[in-house]
Amino acid sequence: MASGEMIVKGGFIIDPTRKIDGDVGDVAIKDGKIVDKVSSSAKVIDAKGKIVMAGAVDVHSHVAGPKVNAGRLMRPEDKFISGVFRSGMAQKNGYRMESGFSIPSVFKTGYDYARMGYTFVMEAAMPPLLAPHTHEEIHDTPIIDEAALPVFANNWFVMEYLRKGEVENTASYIAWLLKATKGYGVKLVNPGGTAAWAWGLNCLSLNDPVPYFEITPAEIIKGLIEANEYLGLPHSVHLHQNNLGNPGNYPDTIAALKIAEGFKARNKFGREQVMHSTHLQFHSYGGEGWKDFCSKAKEVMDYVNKQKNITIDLGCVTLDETTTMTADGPFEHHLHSLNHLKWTNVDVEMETAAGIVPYIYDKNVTPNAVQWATGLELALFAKDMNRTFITTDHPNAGPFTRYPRVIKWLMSKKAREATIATMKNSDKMIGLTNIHTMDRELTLFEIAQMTRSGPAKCLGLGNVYGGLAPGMNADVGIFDLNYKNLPSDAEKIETAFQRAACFIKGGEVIVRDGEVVSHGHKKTVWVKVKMPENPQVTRDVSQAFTQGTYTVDIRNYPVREYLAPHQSVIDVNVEA
Amino acid sequence: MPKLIKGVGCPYCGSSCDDIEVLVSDDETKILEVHNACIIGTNLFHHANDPTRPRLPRRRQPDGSMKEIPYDEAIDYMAKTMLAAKKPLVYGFGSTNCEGMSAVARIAEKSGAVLDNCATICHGPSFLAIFDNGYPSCTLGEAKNRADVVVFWGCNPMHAHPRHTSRYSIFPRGYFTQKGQMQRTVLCVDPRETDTAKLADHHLMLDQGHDYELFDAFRTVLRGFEIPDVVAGIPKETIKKSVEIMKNAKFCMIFFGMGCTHTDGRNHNIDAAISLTRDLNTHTKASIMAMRGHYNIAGPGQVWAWQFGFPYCIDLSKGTHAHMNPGETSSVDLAMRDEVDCFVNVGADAGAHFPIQPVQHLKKHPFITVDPNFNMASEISDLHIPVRIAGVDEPGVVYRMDNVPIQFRAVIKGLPGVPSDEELFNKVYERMCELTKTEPIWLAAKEDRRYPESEAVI
Amino acid sequence: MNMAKIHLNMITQRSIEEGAAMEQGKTNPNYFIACTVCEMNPEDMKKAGIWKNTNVKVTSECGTVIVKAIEPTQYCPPGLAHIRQGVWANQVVPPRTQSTGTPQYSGFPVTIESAPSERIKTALELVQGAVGLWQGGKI
Amino acid sequence: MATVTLKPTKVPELMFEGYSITPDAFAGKTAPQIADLPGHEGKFVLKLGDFFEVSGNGGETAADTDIVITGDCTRVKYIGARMTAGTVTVNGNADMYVGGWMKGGKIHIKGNMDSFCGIQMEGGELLCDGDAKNHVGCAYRGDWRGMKGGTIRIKGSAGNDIGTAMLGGTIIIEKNAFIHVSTHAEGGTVIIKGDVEGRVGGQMVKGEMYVLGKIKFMMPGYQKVGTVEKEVDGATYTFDHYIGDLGERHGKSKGQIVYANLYLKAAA
Repeated sequence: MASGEMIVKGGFIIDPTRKIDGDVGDVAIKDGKIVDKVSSSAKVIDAKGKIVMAGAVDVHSHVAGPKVNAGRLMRPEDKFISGVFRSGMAQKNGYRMESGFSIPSVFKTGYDYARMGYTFVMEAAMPPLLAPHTHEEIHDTPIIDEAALPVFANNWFVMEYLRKGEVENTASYIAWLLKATKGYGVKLVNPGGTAAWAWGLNCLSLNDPVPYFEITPAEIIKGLIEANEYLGLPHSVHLHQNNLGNPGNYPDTIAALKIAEGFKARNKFGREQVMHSTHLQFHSYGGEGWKDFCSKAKEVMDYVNKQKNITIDLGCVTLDETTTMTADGPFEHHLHSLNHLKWTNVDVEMETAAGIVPYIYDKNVTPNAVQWATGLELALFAKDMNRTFITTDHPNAGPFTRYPRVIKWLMSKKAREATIATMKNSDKMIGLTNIHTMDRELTLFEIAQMTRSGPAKCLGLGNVYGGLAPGMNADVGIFDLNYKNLPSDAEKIETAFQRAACFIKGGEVIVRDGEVVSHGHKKTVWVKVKMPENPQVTRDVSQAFTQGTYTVDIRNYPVREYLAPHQSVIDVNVEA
Repeated sequence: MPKLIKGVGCPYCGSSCDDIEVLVSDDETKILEVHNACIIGTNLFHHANDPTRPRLPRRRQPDGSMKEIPYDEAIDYMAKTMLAAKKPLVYGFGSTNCEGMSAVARIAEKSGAVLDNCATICHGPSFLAIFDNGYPSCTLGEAKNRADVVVFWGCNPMHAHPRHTSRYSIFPRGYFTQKGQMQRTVLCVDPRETDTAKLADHHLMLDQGHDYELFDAFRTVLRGFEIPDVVAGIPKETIKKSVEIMKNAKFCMIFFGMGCTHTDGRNHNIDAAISLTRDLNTHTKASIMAMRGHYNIAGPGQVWAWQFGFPYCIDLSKGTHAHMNPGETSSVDLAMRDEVDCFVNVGADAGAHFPIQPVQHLKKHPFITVDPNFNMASEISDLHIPVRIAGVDEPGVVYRMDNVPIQFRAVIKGLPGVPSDEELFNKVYERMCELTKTEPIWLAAKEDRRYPESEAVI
Repeated sequence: MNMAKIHLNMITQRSIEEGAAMEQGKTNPNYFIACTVCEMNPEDMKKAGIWKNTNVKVTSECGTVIVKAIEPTQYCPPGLAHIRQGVWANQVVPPRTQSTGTPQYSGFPVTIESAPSERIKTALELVQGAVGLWQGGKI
Repeated sequence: MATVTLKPTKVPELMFEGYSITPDAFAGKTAPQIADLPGHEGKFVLKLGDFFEVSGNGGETAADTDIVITGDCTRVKYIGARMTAGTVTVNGNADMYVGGWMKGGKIHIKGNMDSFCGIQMEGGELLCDGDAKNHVGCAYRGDWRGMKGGTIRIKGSAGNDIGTAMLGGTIIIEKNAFIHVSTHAEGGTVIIKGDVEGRVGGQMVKGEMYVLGKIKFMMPGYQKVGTVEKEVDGATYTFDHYIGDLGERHGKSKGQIVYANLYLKAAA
């Protein structure tokens, strides 16, 4: 953490946490925090004519861990395509080598996020058994603060307890596993479906029973919401729904969202939602097949707009060649059978699975064009931008380095139309979506809600990230956009957000003129629940190891301290 | 009082058994007894007691003899030699922890080296197949808990992975396989009747080198087409019966080894095996796994993939980007083509395990070995730097053959003054930075490395 | 003296004897004992006039090595020979990789002939000898 | 037309990465400027002039530029890689990646070539009077998009992995090939005028193969469907027609399943 004083002077400040929208002002920094004022000897950073926002927060991104790395490993051509190396915005000497496009190396991941002014990234799926791997990668990722969500919804303990209706035991198990894996919260991926995949099956609807475990996806979702709120964790359950990616899946999506009805957030971290539904784009489709595959973003958002206790992120398709990867094992197998590209699968004993398939989102293929429109429509139909976050489900719908492009599309109808104009089947796509009729252009304030204040609050981190109020982390991004006079050429919006004019993290200047100038001080954030010991859960867990259902020793399972650098531990106290 | 340490990981084969119990002397300097390990693992732990283990670097003298030198001098020599070389080759890592692999990457980047590991002469072709065709795999617990059909293709775990069959694949009683071996049908495909083949229910003794054709026959039968009467020496009926067994499995697990990677076609044999596994998944559940050789040989593949995007054969000489193309950037090809001018052998024995000709080529240039023990490479090196033994007197993360990270612990105290791989490489890196007048880049790594003795958390 | 030769297909693979001995050290006598054997089918031995447990000379496209012919510890069909992986095997393994990086450790043609009076060299003698460092004497 | 002549003056100690040796890089440059073009030897960036004596200026465009290398380039990689037009002639051997990713123009190697020549080629002509090692006209590791167009003609023999993951274009091997022809291919044509050890068309989805000699080991996934007469490289032969790889997936066209075709010259 940098000591000393600094002042960001004269920029257009955009801070939804304080409802500041473009006022010209200063941001004062001392000892890594934002403060009311600093002395006249503070280092001055000129932000005149530029916008000033808090460091951005990514609520859902696959950046570290076994499946991300399996994706890197299986795709040499992601580094070297058609005889050309893709090291992107690579740094000059003095920095670690950068490589990869859709699944960048850890060094490139840290540098690229920093260049875009991101300060915190949530790794969206950590298989508990492989948690040391996830932490090793987080350890090697420069600059950005990171946390990881262990996956729970296909975990044998969870399914056993919930089948018997044992919410408290489920909660105790969650507490133990968060501690053992240094995890942040409760991730659900294709509840029940991934467990079924261990036998080559799936659960496409919420009421399909999970083989052997005699429980349904709906029961798993409901039970984990109850357990999450019993513990009062900073984040809500983080749900990747069943039936992802299939035509006509939107009624299942709304049915799953409805499970949240009647629950109220119970926590001390300012979080209001009880369910975060992630990459909603993949779950908002109509049609019976690929021929009439269409956007149902409006129908889904009509429901989301009414329900205050739900947050969502978009999962925007960016029309790139990318790499899909998810703990939704059966989906990846299905996808492979559609595009016949190489397929990697990793089933993890007792816990989860993962699949990886390269995918080319081709703007000239109508379903891909519809997916592109669907993601953007979700945002354009949203009423509360503080509950709607920008993601690409990196790298599934596109690499995170395309966030600036997504912002461009959201802020400029002209930019959207320009992209539509390049599509071979644009008329067809227009008929299957709403995008062409939508005139809405999001404001910078709304973008700040979607990338700063909103996700920070959703994660229960609203007191440290996502705003510029005194006391918060001194994470400040300065972007070369004139609030009073936005460029008519929307490309300039993309350029401005791609490379921050300046990015300060923890009071240190990390990026200047789009180039990384410091490695900063990254943190690993995790949640430690303090609660009375639950002898039943203790016994159940140790039996799974001693009786050999697991193939590792329990002593070697928990992530050791040294693997997680600069820990920032969030304590949660649960009374007996 | 001697101390019994439980849950110890075995630093020998890719099974990475972590149920070993080691009895160590009161002062934690001697290993007294080793329980649960196979004979190879047991010998490995006991070998760490060897009083002749090197404690100081040795530098070759003009008369051909070796002379002990201080570590600082060795570090200086290694830093200068690598910086001066046009293209150094850093190879090995069969017995190094991931912390060491991460640290060496910094040196390789700094000196514009090629970074390669033992996979290059072992399961490298499996990587090539994974690049081309993916890898539908699982953790070993899935095999143990579910697999009712197990296929060993070109591998011989009874010799190469002695406890694999009892811990994971043939004998253990898993959650859905309570009857253990009784519940499993075992197929073995091998040109010899190996000890693993003797354990199998069906042994397909194929003509050596024709695995690819046999895989193709399996796939053709699986799609309902006819095949010739005999393929690769195996009668059609045997092939059909084997395919039926695999297709009717609830969970079919295929393990493959050097019989696929060391023979004609190399990667294509595995590529075809992966295709077969994928095809089987339209009928049932099937999974495939490489029988990786060393306890942490999956480690460099993981560490370097997250750092550079490639698991092995990584040419960092351009400085701006990494380039990988086995056949060009692979150790043996680089050696045979005289494409490198400095060789660093780390935690492996290129002297014994490369064919002798590439060793002769590499020996034309400076040759450095970093290894806890004397071996063939150290005995032809210009410089041998001893380090601690990862998994014996040095803890760290290792990746089992199924890529499950296991946090190994140290069971005895390291020899005084002998650094870990990571410490050594960090010092070499610091020296390189001094020599080139550049700032070292540590990220979070160096300041945070400490290995607390952490016991069970439950 | 029998001048017969036999052409076989050679594979070099791991064995537990080799692994167990290697972990005692490559200069340990057990490593020598474990790795200096060529397993071949008795039929093939007969054809080439090789007595079991006597030394043979194995020649490949890239070198020769003296090892001891033994009956297979794991059944080897006629036509196939096996030297356990290690220093001796690697004197004859062709370094050609088919541009994959991995040498031809298994499946290469060799000629095997009886050489009862030839001496089996030690690991160190072979490796140091190959690079001009062998000074004789120590193991 | 302008001809630039490179006369080798020094054998590189390690391999020299001659990625600048293309008509595209030479076009519009004078001889001294060409001698100043970069190339790597290990981690060091050297100049073409360090290894070649350059005479003659480049033409205005790549198409107007002919490069003649008057001697041996056994230790020079990437000759003509990524070129789009013009010609390159080497009076000797060349190392890896000759004509890799090339889009147009013509390369003539009068000696032998090493591996990975014509890798992911898209167009143009690559002619080699001698032998080629492995991976002729193959894909880069992991890429499913192999050679897309153009012609590679090897007058001698080639090793393994010919046309792996090929999508289009033609590869002609006038003598023998070892193993793995058109593995994983989804298009293109490979013609082998001599014998092949085996593994012809494994995992192949679509495309054509012609073998005028013998195949020692046939893939079990190929089935003979008839005998046809076909013209190959200017001569007509009777072929046994096989389809396959029956073990692999196949698409449909107009309701018909499309297989890969192997034409093996019928025994006289």
